[in-house]
Order: sequence, then C-alpha cells, then structure tokens
Amino acid sequence: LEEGLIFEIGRSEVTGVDIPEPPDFRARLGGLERKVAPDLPGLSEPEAMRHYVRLSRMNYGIDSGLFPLGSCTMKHNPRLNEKMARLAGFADIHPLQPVSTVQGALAVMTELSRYLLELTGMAAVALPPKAGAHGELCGMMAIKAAHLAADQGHRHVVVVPESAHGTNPATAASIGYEVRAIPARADGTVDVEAVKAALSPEVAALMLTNPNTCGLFEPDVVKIAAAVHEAGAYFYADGANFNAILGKVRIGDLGVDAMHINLHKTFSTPHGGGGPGAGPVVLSPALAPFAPVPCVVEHGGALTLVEDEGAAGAEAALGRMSAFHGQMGMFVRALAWMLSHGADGMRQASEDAVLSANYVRASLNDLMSVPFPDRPAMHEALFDDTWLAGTGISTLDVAKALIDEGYHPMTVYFPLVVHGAMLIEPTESESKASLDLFIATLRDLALAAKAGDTARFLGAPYYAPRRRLDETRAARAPVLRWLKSAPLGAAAE
Amino acid sequence: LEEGLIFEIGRSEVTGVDIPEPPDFRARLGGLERKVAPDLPGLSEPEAMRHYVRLSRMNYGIDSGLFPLGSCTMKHNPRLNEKMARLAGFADIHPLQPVSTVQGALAVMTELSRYLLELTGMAAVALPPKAGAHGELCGMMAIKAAHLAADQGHRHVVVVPESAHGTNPATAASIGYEVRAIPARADGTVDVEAVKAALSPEVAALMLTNPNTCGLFEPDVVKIAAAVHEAGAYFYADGANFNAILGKVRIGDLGVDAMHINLHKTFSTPHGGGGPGAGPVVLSPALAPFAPVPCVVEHGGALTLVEDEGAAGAEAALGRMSAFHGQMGMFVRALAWMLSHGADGMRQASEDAVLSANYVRASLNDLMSVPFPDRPAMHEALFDDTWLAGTGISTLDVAKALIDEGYHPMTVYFPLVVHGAMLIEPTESESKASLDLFIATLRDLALAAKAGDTARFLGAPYYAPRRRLDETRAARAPVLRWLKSAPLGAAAE
Amino acid sequence: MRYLPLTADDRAEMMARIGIASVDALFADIPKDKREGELPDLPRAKGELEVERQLARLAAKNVPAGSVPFFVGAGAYRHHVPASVDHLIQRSEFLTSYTPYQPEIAQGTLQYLFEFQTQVAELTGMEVANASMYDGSTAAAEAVLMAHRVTRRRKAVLAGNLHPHYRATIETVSRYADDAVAALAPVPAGGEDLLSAIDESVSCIVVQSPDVFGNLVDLKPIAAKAHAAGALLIAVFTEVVSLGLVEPPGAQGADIVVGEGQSIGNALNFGGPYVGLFATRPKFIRQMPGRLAGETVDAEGRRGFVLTLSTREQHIRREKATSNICTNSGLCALAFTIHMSLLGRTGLTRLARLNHASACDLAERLAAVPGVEVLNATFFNEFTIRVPGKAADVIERLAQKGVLGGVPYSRLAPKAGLDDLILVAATETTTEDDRAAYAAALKEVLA
Amino acid sequence: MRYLPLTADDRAEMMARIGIASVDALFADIPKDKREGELPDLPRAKGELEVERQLARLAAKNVPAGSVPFFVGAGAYRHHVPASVDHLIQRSEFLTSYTPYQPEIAQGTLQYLFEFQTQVAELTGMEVANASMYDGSTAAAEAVLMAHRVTRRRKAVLAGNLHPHYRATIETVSRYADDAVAALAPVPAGGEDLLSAIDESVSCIVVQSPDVFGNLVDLKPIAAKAHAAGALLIAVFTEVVSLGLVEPPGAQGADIVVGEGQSIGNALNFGGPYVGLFATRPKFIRQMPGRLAGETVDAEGRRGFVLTLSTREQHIRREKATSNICTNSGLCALAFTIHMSLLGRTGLTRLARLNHASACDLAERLAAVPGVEVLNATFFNEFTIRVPGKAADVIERLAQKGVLGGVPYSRLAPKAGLDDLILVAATETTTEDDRAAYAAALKEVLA
Repeated sequence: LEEGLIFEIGRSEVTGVDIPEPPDFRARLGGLERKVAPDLPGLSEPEAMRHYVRLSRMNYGIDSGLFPLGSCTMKHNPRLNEKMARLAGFADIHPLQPVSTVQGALAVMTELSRYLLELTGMAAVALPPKAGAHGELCGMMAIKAAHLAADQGHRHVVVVPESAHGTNPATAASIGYEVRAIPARADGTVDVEAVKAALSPEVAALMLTNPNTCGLFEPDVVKIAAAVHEAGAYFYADGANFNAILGKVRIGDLGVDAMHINLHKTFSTPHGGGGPGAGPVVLSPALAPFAPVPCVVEHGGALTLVEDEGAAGAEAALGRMSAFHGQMGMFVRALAWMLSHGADGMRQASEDAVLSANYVRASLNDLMSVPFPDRPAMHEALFDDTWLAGTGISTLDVAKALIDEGYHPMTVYFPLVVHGAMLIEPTESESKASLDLFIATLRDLALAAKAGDTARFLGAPYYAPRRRLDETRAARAPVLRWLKSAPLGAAAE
Repeated sequence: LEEGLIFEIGRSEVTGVDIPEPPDFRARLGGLERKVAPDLPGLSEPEAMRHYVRLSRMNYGIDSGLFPLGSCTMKHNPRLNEKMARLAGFADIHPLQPVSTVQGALAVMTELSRYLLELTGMAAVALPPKAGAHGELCGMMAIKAAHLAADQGHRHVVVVPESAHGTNPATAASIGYEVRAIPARADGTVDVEAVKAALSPEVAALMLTNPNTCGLFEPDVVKIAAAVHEAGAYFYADGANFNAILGKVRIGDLGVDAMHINLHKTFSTPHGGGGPGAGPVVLSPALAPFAPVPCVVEHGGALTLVEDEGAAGAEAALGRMSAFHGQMGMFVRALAWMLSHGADGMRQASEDAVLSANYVRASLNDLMSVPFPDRPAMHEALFDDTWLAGTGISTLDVAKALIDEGYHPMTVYFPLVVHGAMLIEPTESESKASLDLFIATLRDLALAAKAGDTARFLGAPYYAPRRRLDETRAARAPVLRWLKSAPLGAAAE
Repeated sequence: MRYLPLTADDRAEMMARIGIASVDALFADIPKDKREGELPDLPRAKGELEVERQLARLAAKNVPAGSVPFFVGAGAYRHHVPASVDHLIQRSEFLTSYTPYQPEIAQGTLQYLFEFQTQVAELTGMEVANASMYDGSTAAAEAVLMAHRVTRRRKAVLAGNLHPHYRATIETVSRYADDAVAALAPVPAGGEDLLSAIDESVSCIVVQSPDVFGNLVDLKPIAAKAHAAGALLIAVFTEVVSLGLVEPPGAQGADIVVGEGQSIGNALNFGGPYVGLFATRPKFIRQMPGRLAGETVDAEGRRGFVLTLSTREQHIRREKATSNICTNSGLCALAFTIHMSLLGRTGLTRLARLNHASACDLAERLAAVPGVEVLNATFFNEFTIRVPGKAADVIERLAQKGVLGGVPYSRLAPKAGLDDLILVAATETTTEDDRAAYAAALKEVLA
Repeated sequence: MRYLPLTADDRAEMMARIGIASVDALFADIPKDKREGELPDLPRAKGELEVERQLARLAAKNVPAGSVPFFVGAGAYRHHVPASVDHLIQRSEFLTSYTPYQPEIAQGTLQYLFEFQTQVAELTGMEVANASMYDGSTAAAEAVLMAHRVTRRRKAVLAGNLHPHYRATIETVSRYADDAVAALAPVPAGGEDLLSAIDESVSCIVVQSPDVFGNLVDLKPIAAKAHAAGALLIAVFTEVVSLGLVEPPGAQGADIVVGEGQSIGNALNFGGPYVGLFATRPKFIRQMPGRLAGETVDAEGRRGFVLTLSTREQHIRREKATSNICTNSGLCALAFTIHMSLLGRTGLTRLARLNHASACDLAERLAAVPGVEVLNATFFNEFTIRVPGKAADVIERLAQKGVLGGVPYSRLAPKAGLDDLILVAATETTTEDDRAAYAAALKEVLA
C-alpha cells in the first residue's frame, strides 16, 4: 500500500472546488496583495477522495479492532453522536450570534454541566478548556487564583507523584510552579505519610490521578485530601481515569478541589487521530468563584453568557482560556452519550470496564507479571516486563508483535514507576468474545516469547503498512514538510 | 483478514437497539402470533460497527482505485449527491403523502425529465423503472403496447445482435418475444444489410446498443433506424453506453424509439455493490403515449401525479412497473450530478471518457491485440486474447493478476463476439497520472505473460482477501444460508 | 470542473499519443449532420454551493414526515434507523463497489448478502432467500412468473386485499407475458373467501398478510387448498416488521414469500429505492430469480462466498433466464442487514410489540371520534377507518391542519368504489402526542 | 444497553475467572462510606430515537446561520465545506484512531499531518508549521510563551487591534506565568502606531492582520523594528482564507505566524472545535510547541512518517516541556487538509477573491445606508461600521428582523468605550439577496 503526497499527485492549476470568478473585481487591500500565489497543489474531487480513502486504510481505529490503550479510554464512538453534532442547529451557529438565537446551545451547555456536576458531586464546572491538558491548566490556574485572592501567593510548590501523567508536571511548571515529586509505595499507591512529608506552607496543590496510573484506586485518598487541605493546599485530580468510577463514587465526596474531564475518553467523543478533545474542569465550592469566562447563567428563564472577566457573576474569574466558549461540538457528543447511557448505563459502563480489565489481568497473570497483584485493578490492567527477563525481548517488541496479530498495542513504558510497563485498558465496549481472543493472542505471544521465538518480536511488525520506522533519523535531520528540492532538514539544524 | 458471520458473533439475547417495552401490551392479532421468535442474532452497536467495517475492508470500490469495467461506467460518486439525497425533504417523505406536501419532489422529477429529454432529443420519459433491465422491460412493453394498439399484435420477433447485453434477449423473451440474432461484421459493427435481411412483418423491434458493446459507434445507425421503421418495427436502444455521447449526439436524432438510461452508470449514482439502480426510459413521439403510470403533470402551476392507468393523461399507459413512483433517491443524486456538470461539463465528461479510452488503447495496442483497430473507440477500449496465444494464460488469468496489482479487473469475456474479450472503460474521472500507472501495469503484465511468467497469472490473486474461489463447489451443493448444523446444500438438491 | 481531473495539457498529450489533432476525430463515426453543434439547452456547470442551494430549495417545498404527526403507510413505513446504519452503508468500499463478480475482492459484499439471505429466510420462516429484488411489488410479480415456471400453469389468482399497486404490477407483467390473472374484489373488513378461487387451472394464489387494509390472514387453509390443487401459495407482506410478532408465512405453508424490506434500515425516500425480499423452499431454488450468494472455499481452503447458481441468470442463459433482473438493491439490502443485525431477535420483537401497541392505542383513539369506524378485527401496525364523506377530502383537510393522516384507499384504487376508507399506520416513531393530535384534528375535520 | 456488549452470563463467567462473587469486590478500595448507594440523580438510559428527539428539540431552538442573511465573523467564519470533506473525516480509520504514537499503523494520520504542515507553511509564507493547536487564540498564547523562550525576555506587546479574546487568552496565560503584557489601545480605523511600543525589553509584538476591525496591516516595518530590538514579530490572523489574496506574514518578516484555521474545512460549531495554525522559522523548531510529523524511512527503506522532536513535549520532558499541549486538533486538521487539497492554489485564490468581492459589495451597500459609516480603508472579507446609537441594540433589532448582522465590538470588549461599532463579515456563502436584505433591514432599524 503506497500513496504519494498531495504535492506529488496534485497540480496547482487543478481544483476540486468550483468557484465563480467575481465580476468587476477590484481589490481594497491597500497594496498588500499577495505577490506569489501559494504553491498549493489542487486535486480534483475523484483524486482527493481516493487519496484520503487510501490514507485512511493505513490507519487503525476502534472500529478496526480492540484498542487496549491504558489511560486513554479508547471506547466505542457512537455515530448517533456524530449525527447530533452535525444538526444545523448545533454545527451551523456562530459563537457570537445574539444569545437570543442560541438558547438551545446554551441549554446543551447547561445540561452537560448538570450531568458532570451530578457525577462528580462538585460545585461548578468550567466548560471552556479545549482538551485534558488545557483543563489541567485551567484547574491549576483556578488554584493559583484562589491562593492569590487569599494572599497565599507565596505558595510556589506543587506536589506530584512520580507516576503522574507527563502533562501534570508540565502544567504546573508552565504557570510558574516548582514541582516536588513523591515516590509511590511498593503496592503502587501513594503513601499518605509521603504526602504529609512533602506538604508545607509553600505548597499550593497536590496533583494526583485517581484511579492512579498503575490502575489502582488510591485507598487513602480521603486521608490524603484531608492532609492537603490541612496544609492550606488544594487537591487537583487528573480525570484521565474517570471512566472507572462513574456512578460508583463522586470525587467531590473524596475531597477533590478540581478535576478535568476528558470528554474524548470517558464520554466517547472521538480521538480523531489526536484531537479535538474537550477538557471541562469541575471545581469544589472553594474554587468555584475562580472559574474562567465565559459561563452560562440563567436569568429570568432565558440563558445568557457571561463573557467578560469582571462582569457580574465573574468577578473573581481566573480570566479567559481561549476565544469563544469551548468545544461545543464535543459537548453535544458527550451529552448524547450521557443521555443514551443514563444513570444506570453509566454505572454499568464503569462496572463493565473494571470487570473487563480484571478479567484480562486474571486471564494473563500466570504468564505475564503483575507488579501490584494485591489490589483489584480498576479499568486498566498493569503488567511489567519481569516475565520477559532473559528472553531478549522488550516491552516495545511485544507491542510491535501485537500489531502483527491485528491489534493496536497497549500503552507501553507508562507509568514510569514500573519497569517496562504494559498498561491494558479494554473499556466496557468490548464483548467477552473479543476479550477472549485478545487474551488468547497475548497468551500465544507470551508463550512464544518464553519459547525463544525472538524473530517474531524483534522484527515486528511484519504485516503492517510499514515496518519499524527510523525515529532517530527523523529527529536528527528533521524533514517537517515537503519540498520540491532538498529536504528541509539541513537548514533546520 | 478473517471475520466471522453475525450468526457466529451475535447472540439472540443481545440487541444494539434500545427499544422500550410497551406498557399493558395486548395483542390484536387474532391468534396469529408468532410461535417461535426468529432465531436472529443481535449485535451490540460496537460489535456491529466493527463487523461491517471489517467486511468493508475486504471490498474494492471506485474510491480504492481505478475501476475499468467496460459497459458498467464505474465513475466517481460525488458525496454531494449522497448529502442531497439525505435532505429530510427528500429522504423523509412518503410516496403517498398528499401531493400538495411533495411539490419539491415532483419538481425534482420534472427537472430530471427535462434534462434527460434535452440530452436525448426524445419526446417523453418514464421514470418508474428501477434499474436498467427494468427499463428495458418497460421500453419493450411500450413497444408491445404500441403494436397492440395498432393491431400489430402478430409481430412476435425481436431482432438482437449477437453482441448484445444478456438482458436484451432475456427481456424480449420475458414478454413473449422470440429472439432473432444477427451477427456482427468483421469490423465490430452491425451490418445494415443483415438488419434488413432479419426484418419482416413479424418483427416488433430491433434492440441495439449504441455505442455498441465492442466500444464502437454504429456508423450506419441512421440507416438501420430507417430500415427498422420502414419494416413497421421500433428501434430500441440499450442505454448502457450513454456515457460516451452526452452532448455529442442526441439519440432521438438517430431514429431511436426507446432507450433506458442507467442513472447508476452515466449519472454517477453509486453501484452500491449491485444496486439500487434506476432505469428511466426515454420514448419517441410514437411511443410516448404508452409510458407507464405514474407520471408527473403540471396543472395550473401545481404539479400532480397521474397514478392510475386509464386516468386522464394515461389513457394508453402500458400499466404499472412497480409500486409508487420510481427511485426518488437516485433521481436526486442524478440531478445533482447533472446540475454540477451543466451542459458544458457533461459534454466535457463524454469527451474525456472517450479520450481516455482511446488513450489506453493507443498505449497498449503494441502489446495487446485490438480486434477492431480501424475505428476510434468510444468510451471503452476492447482487446481480445490473441496476444496471449501460446502463453498458457487466459483472459481470466490476466484479470486475476490485475487484482494483485491493486486494480479491479476489466470486464472479461464480454462482448461474446470477441474471443477472450477484455473491455476497459476508464471513464472521465481518472487523472492522466492514474491512467499512466494503469497502462504501465498492464504493459508490465503483458510483457510478463509473453516472457512466460505464468505463475504470476495462473495462481493469481495472491494478495487479495481471498485466493480464487471454488465456484463449482458453490453451485453443485449450494449453501445459501448459515445453519447451525448441516449445510443446506444436501437438502437443496 | 471539480469532477474532471484532466487538464488541457493532459488532453493535448493524450491526443498526441493517439495521433489526433482534435477530440472530435474520435467522434467521426457519428454522422456529421447528427452531431450536436451547440451545447444542449441546459444551464452551465455549477459549483457545489450553488447546486446545494438549488436542491435544498426544492427539498424545502416538501413536508418531511418527521416534522408533523405522521400516519401514512400502505406499503412504506416510517421507522427509526440507527445512525450507525447510514454511516456504514456510506463506507466507500460498500457504496462505490460493483456487483461482486470478482469474489476475491468483494468478500465484504458477498458475506453481507449471505447474512441477508439467512436473515430473510429466518424471518419469513422459509429455508432460502435470494440476495434482494427491486422492491416488494416487483418481487411479487417475479414470484408469479416463478410459480408459472414451477407449475407449468399460467393463471394467477390475486387476493382482493392485495395492495392495488402490487396487483397492478403483477397484472402489467402478466399482460405482456400473455399470462392470465384473476383478481378478486377487495373486502376491507377482512374475511375474504379465497378458497373458492383455487382450482387445478391455477398456478398460484397471491395473498397479502397483513393485507392492504391491515387485516391478518390465516394462510394455513389457503396453503392446504392450493397444494391440494397443485398450485403454490405466494405470501406477500409490505411491512417486514410484522414478522417480529406475526406467525411467518413459512410456518403457515407458503411456497414463496415476497415482501417489502424498506422498513428495516431504509428511509421513506418518496417510494424508492427500497429492497424486495424473496424467499422460497429448497426444491425451487433453481427456478428462483435474482442473485444468490453461496458459501464455498478458496484455493487455500478458507471459507469464502461467491455469486452462485448464475446459470439461472440473464448473462448466462440470455433468453432462457429466470428473470431479466440484473442490478438489484445491494446497498438497501446492506442497510437491512445491518439494522437487523443490530436488532436481533430481542430488538425485533420489542420493535414489533411497540409498533403494535402504538397502532392499538391509535385505533382506540380514532374509534372514539364521532363518525369514525375502525373496520379491523385484527391488525399489526396499520388499520382501516371508515369516515363520513370522501376519505381524500378528509386527508387533504387534515394535511392543512398539519397532520398527515394516512392514505385514502381511493388513491390506490380509484375505481373500487371504496371512497370512504383511510389506511392509517402507526410505528415506534409515532408519539402519544402525535396520536392525540390526530384524534383531535380528525374530530375537528369531521365536526 | 446498546453500547454495552456484555450480557449477564458474560459477567458471571468473568467474575468466576477473577474469583469474585460480585463486581462490587473490584471497588473495595473505595472507602465504603464514600461509595454511591443510589444511582446518580439523572435520568435512566434512553433509546437512540429518544435521544435524537431530545437533542433535535434543543437544536431547533437555535437559529442556524444558513437559515438567515448572516454576517457574523470576528474570528469564526461561515464558509461552504464540500460534502466530500465531512464524508472523509468520518471514515472509521480517521475518526476512531488515536494519536499516531504507533507509526506503523498510523501512516494515514501521519501523512496527512505532514501534508497539513506543508500547506500551513506555504500559506503563511513560513518554512515550518506544526501539526495544529487547539485554535487560533491558544496558538497565539503559545507563540508568546515561545517568544519568551527564544528571546529569554518576558514581556509581550499586544497590538490594540488584536482580537480581544486573543488578547484575554494571552493575558491570562501570561498572568499565571508571571510574564508581562503590554496591550495597546484599539484604533478601529487602522493605522495604529506599533513601532513606538517596541524596545529592547520586549520579547515579541503580537500583530493581527487583517486586524479585528478588518484593516490590513503592513507588517514589514514592524518586523524590521522588532528585529532591530532583538524581539520577535508574532503575526496573527483569524481568517485563513485571507492568505489566498493577502501578502503572507512570512513574506513580511514575521518570526512566528499563528492563526485560526476553522474557515477551511470546519463548521462554525458555536466556537469549537477549531484548529490552530502555528508556523515559524527553521531556527526555532526546537522551541516550537505542539506535535510535529516528520519524514523518515522504515526498516525496508520505504518512506514513512513519524511524530518527531518529541523531546520538546510533555511526555518526555515533563516539567521542562515547551508546552503542556497533548491532544491537539487532529480531525479538524484533517478537514483543513482535505479542503485545502481540493482548493489548491487555483481554488483558494478564487475563494479569496470571491470573499473579498462579497465584502466590497456589502461595504458599498451599507455605506449607502443613512447614518452608517464604514471605517476601513482596507479590508479582506470583514470590515467595521459605525452606527448611530448602541451597536448591541442595532444587532438585536436586526436579529428580530431575521438578519444576523455582525458582532458589536462592545460584546468583545465591553470596557473599550467603542459601543457604536459593528464588525461585519461576508463570505462566498453570502448571496446578493442576503446583502441587499441586510442593507434594507439596517436602513429600517436606523430609521
């Protein structure tokens, strides 16, 4: 399967869009006309259709097969949600139309908020953040804003467990916080004593993922929250693993002050090859006043938008996260998912997700090593590479061999606290037959690895659109765009 | 790539559609309740999505690559047309709603008719037929109706050239006509003298494809039409090859009395793996009164439907071809294609289609044998298997080898008048680069065949979802449905 | 033009290869005086935006079923189709593929046809089904032709309560094939005497159940009488969802079962494209029209599917073919198969029950409207009411009130002298509000 | 529940394998008193039909742009997107795929990102672009942070005619990073003095062109002054279609170019999801935020693509990352790439000309309305009018007449004291009838 680039297929005199030439064209551009038209190839529509269909066939998606990526919740993406998001009443409205003409859109935002608040037991939700990491940024800004408002501006440290997502320290650092890491216990959970030891009057917040990145629920989370609050700090929870606990526990009841929610994980909005996401942040009563603008408020039966920092209802707002009001297209999809599941279906979804992960773990633990076997897994099953010792095969090799079996690999080498980690999240949308086939495949691979069939692993994948790619070469002399003549790499150094 | 059947994947207690149970259910079925619920497996939505996506990946479509099927006109299927056909105002209206509530639908039918009449120079068009063969049936019924009305019921013979589509004799026979075949000339065209010799007072009609199935325009078509008319018969034209002559010649000007038009060929409505099609029939003034019901008529500014045979405006109607009014969904798509191309674009499309076919022929005629080299091809390039003589490779083997090169095969063994025929129709929607690649592939195959690389052909395809399938076994003991236990084949004999 | 990839330069190069100076040289075989000089008298090419505007304007002149209380049936039914169905049938590999004559690269199509055939057979209670016909009415006409071939007789009897369009379709085909048709008179309240019409001259009797008025028909005695006379029973349905709740024709002795499959997976589409279902007994397979997908193995022994028994078809037997049908309803059959796979036994049963309950509720409400009589003793999701005065006028006045209240039987059969009957359908898409609105509007119209 | 494949039997078998009697055993680590006993206080599961009805009801409460004469812009623009674009981005393999961390089975995504990067670079006149940001405003904020890293200075100057939302986004990020921002006052008619704001303390100056009022800005002198002071010029655009007609920032000396890409391939979506474009010079690549697709070869020497330079990113460098951005706008970038591939140079140029012509015509018509003043000497497809009285009131009254007439500047910047200005946009989707209707309605409103 080979497919050229549009720059090789297309021609600048061809176009796949028929646009009339305006009559009597006169420019009012003040001499700033483009001197050289952009050198962009055009494709006729048949050519474009074929090109992108062919590219798509080099991809793997949830619809292709099981997608066991830990911490990423690749679940079924209902097409109903796509259809709903494309209703003209949602897709063809402008963020700056008069609010009287977008009451239905504001109602969607209100309804989505209600669901998120009920599921989390929190006081407020900020819808604007555009993805999980953006939500983290928003939540941490709210914490900083709260400290500033309380004359606690000197708090400049954020405590983050070693097992955290990379975005956590990156987010904290990006708004000027110093990151203080704490190690995990041998059982994969955070030690409340280690937290206490790390806390001080300098600490602004603790950032914790719960269920954590080892796939475990932090049993001491309530104590940790209490310790954090006692130290005058806030408790930020990473919501990446929210899918394990819908309808089972409300994070507000655990003492969390802020958590972002990846609508593209738990609430099934499509990952789309890396976005768009949406990362609403739920906030505790203490942080609620510091939510960013805009927000929707009800006013005499009509809904309206508070768009300006400092306006009534947004006096303490942390500011603005981006233009306009957030990822409306994703809100509609997530709400459609919630309405479809209902309270009962959402709890069932979490139970099934957790059940499936534990089933996978229980079905493989005789062949693959489980670093933290003593606790039930949540919606992810974590393995390390102890079982590969002496085989000459690495975690990465197992991942690539899985591709040859028709699967997307699991998450590998994360969390960092486990050596050669393999993190498997089947989600609730796999059938038992599908899980059984996946388990059988992994068992077969494990036996092959132990039997010394190294070629099957080291050279893998053999049957994918590409064999392993030379990432070093890509990074050493980066070629980041197509050029007629020489690659850009040389110049880029 | 393997994928089980739904009967192996699904379970009867699973459903992918959530439907509430009606409260207080009481049946008014008079004791005719179903005793055993149908043994139908259900799939949850994620399972169904994956199953059919995987099945689709075992298919080849126009969007996958060039589709050079002669006589089938596999051209680009614009997605605009799909979008238009799905507008609620077209897709969500019922054929028996009051006509006052479907004026736009009737306007589409009227507009489509106007385009078809203008392109063909004919007097009337019957929209109801549901596919090309159904249109043939309709056209031949109109001819029979006209003869009956003129006391010419004794005419019981239809003259059909040997090179005709199989549907032509099948259609004629299905309404009681005897088929009289006439041979083709050495140059691939029909001999006007042979036609004259076959004509007699018993002859009801001549059925002719023009451009013919050898890919040639019948140069004597006007003389043939005159001879047919002189003999008191009608001239039926098979419209399968209409794509060659849009805006170049009007078949009404050639003396044709009836022709069906495959909207799924010339006018780009999708083939969809074998339908649905649509086969409107255009009629000459002599046959126009005999069109079937229903038809749309204008009446004081409003459009209305004449649905009943014998009603005013349909006194001579041949009857009804099917329930309701025809393939509306296809009408919208075809009209969208016509509006998009316009008069200029349609003529250009035909010119490009013919140019492309001749380009393919001119690029291959040194390696592959052209049975009728003396005339320009129309939109198809015909080869025979003379060039394979002595190689031990058949036309079928070449077709299957083409699959391994990533192409759908051309039409093979049709027309029957040419030995080992290969009929290639590139259509206007291929770029020159695409044609050049296809030509290079065929040249490479031709050279390989001549060089004696028989394995590449006889075992082909090697790289498709399946190797060659055992068709004899399938026909000898037919297994036409899935059964839990034994195959049906035994019982079927 | 966005659909035409060739540029002027491309064309020039291609002409050079062919050895011509102008593309007109390729059209030299067209008699010169017949070639079109001017372009056809039609508008020039339009951009997508313009085409979209023009067609959207026309679409806006129609009243979509979903926008009003809607009760129109009589052979086409409004059901809810899951979004996933329409998404899947638009996959390029399904939408833009050809008839699966090259099975190695058409297993997707062939396998779903095999699944479709099995589903149809199971639903109808028959052993085998084909890979689809154009629609229910043409399937019925093909069934009659098939019965003639099987019995070597040439006279069909049509029940009076057969959908008039189906009747007309069969009559038209029969007339031109010089076959005889005896069509009985309609009996709106059901209870037609069909047995006395069957004798040894008859090839088949065609009976619809639920019939066009909505009545359920007990097919068992008819099958018995037909078989005793050496004739076939052709059972017809126009609402496939009924088979989720009603005893299938196959269990009642039918020899051929045909019907309309539109309800599952397919939109109303103003009457087409739809999908004809066609099932029969194993002994008749080789007389069956239409395509058939069959199971086999490939050169490596893997299961695979092919079109089979094609010796029945027109491209092999030409004038001896079982039918001239070539293109069928592939994509509509796919929609049917996917929707039915989603439903499964559980979903289909629930769907059928909900339809029936919706119609039962509506019948009660309408029966309570002064002057209205519900004729049916039995029905599935459609029944017939008698109204004072002309049904067509009532329907028109209901439409003016924004209710699409059903089909006047007189529209289907203007000469039947049954001008006061309305066929009324309700499905799972009909809400309680819709039903209440209908009763209220009807009361007003009749007041 | 249609999305959950497990049956009760499945669950029982799975629990048996795990060795638990109840699924609650798996939640044992949740403190018992914190576990939810009752279900959340939310409605129960709904069928697809019901969900569709509920959301369609909400959608119907909005006024879609396509249903009225529509002139709203100010950072998001209504354009016509070919049907093929939306079809293609819904292909399962694009829609349901993950970030392409496993390049062997993600070449589709990686190749289109490479195409996207090249298109963005070419459009902006820069050498390199990343694989997209969330939107234009967050891209602008990231650009400022990048300028700080490059210059090791921490003060940004924002032009007064920068979109107020972009300004607020940059200010918010800067405030929490303890960086300084100097935002100038708006000059609606253009001709802002930007040069005097640049000195050696400044890391960057952020200039939008066309600016929020629609004026084109000559960036060349600003670039010269910035470079002389050791600062970077960050050029911003909110309407990418303008780059089909207007000299690109790269040709005018910009160091970083950011902007909103929504106009190409993406619907209005009430503000999101959109796609941020981000381009810069080769020497700054390693300071660039966001993902990058790069070309390489596979083990068999075939060309392939990977995510590269990931050492910049958060999952490698954690607290030292260039940005915390992780998920970006993959699918919106795909829509952009496909639409741009269809347009090509020819289509984009025509599209830009048609937009400009539409706006020019509208400006003339509105200028002719008594009391209305068009402020702009130059513009692309959006300009500013001054109306007597409050712009917000005028817009509201236009809306009541069914015309969505633009954005009151006061809505974007309530404290700017510019309450009589309306930003008015026209695109290729604006018809002559629309423009005439606007002028007529405005005349009435102001009368």
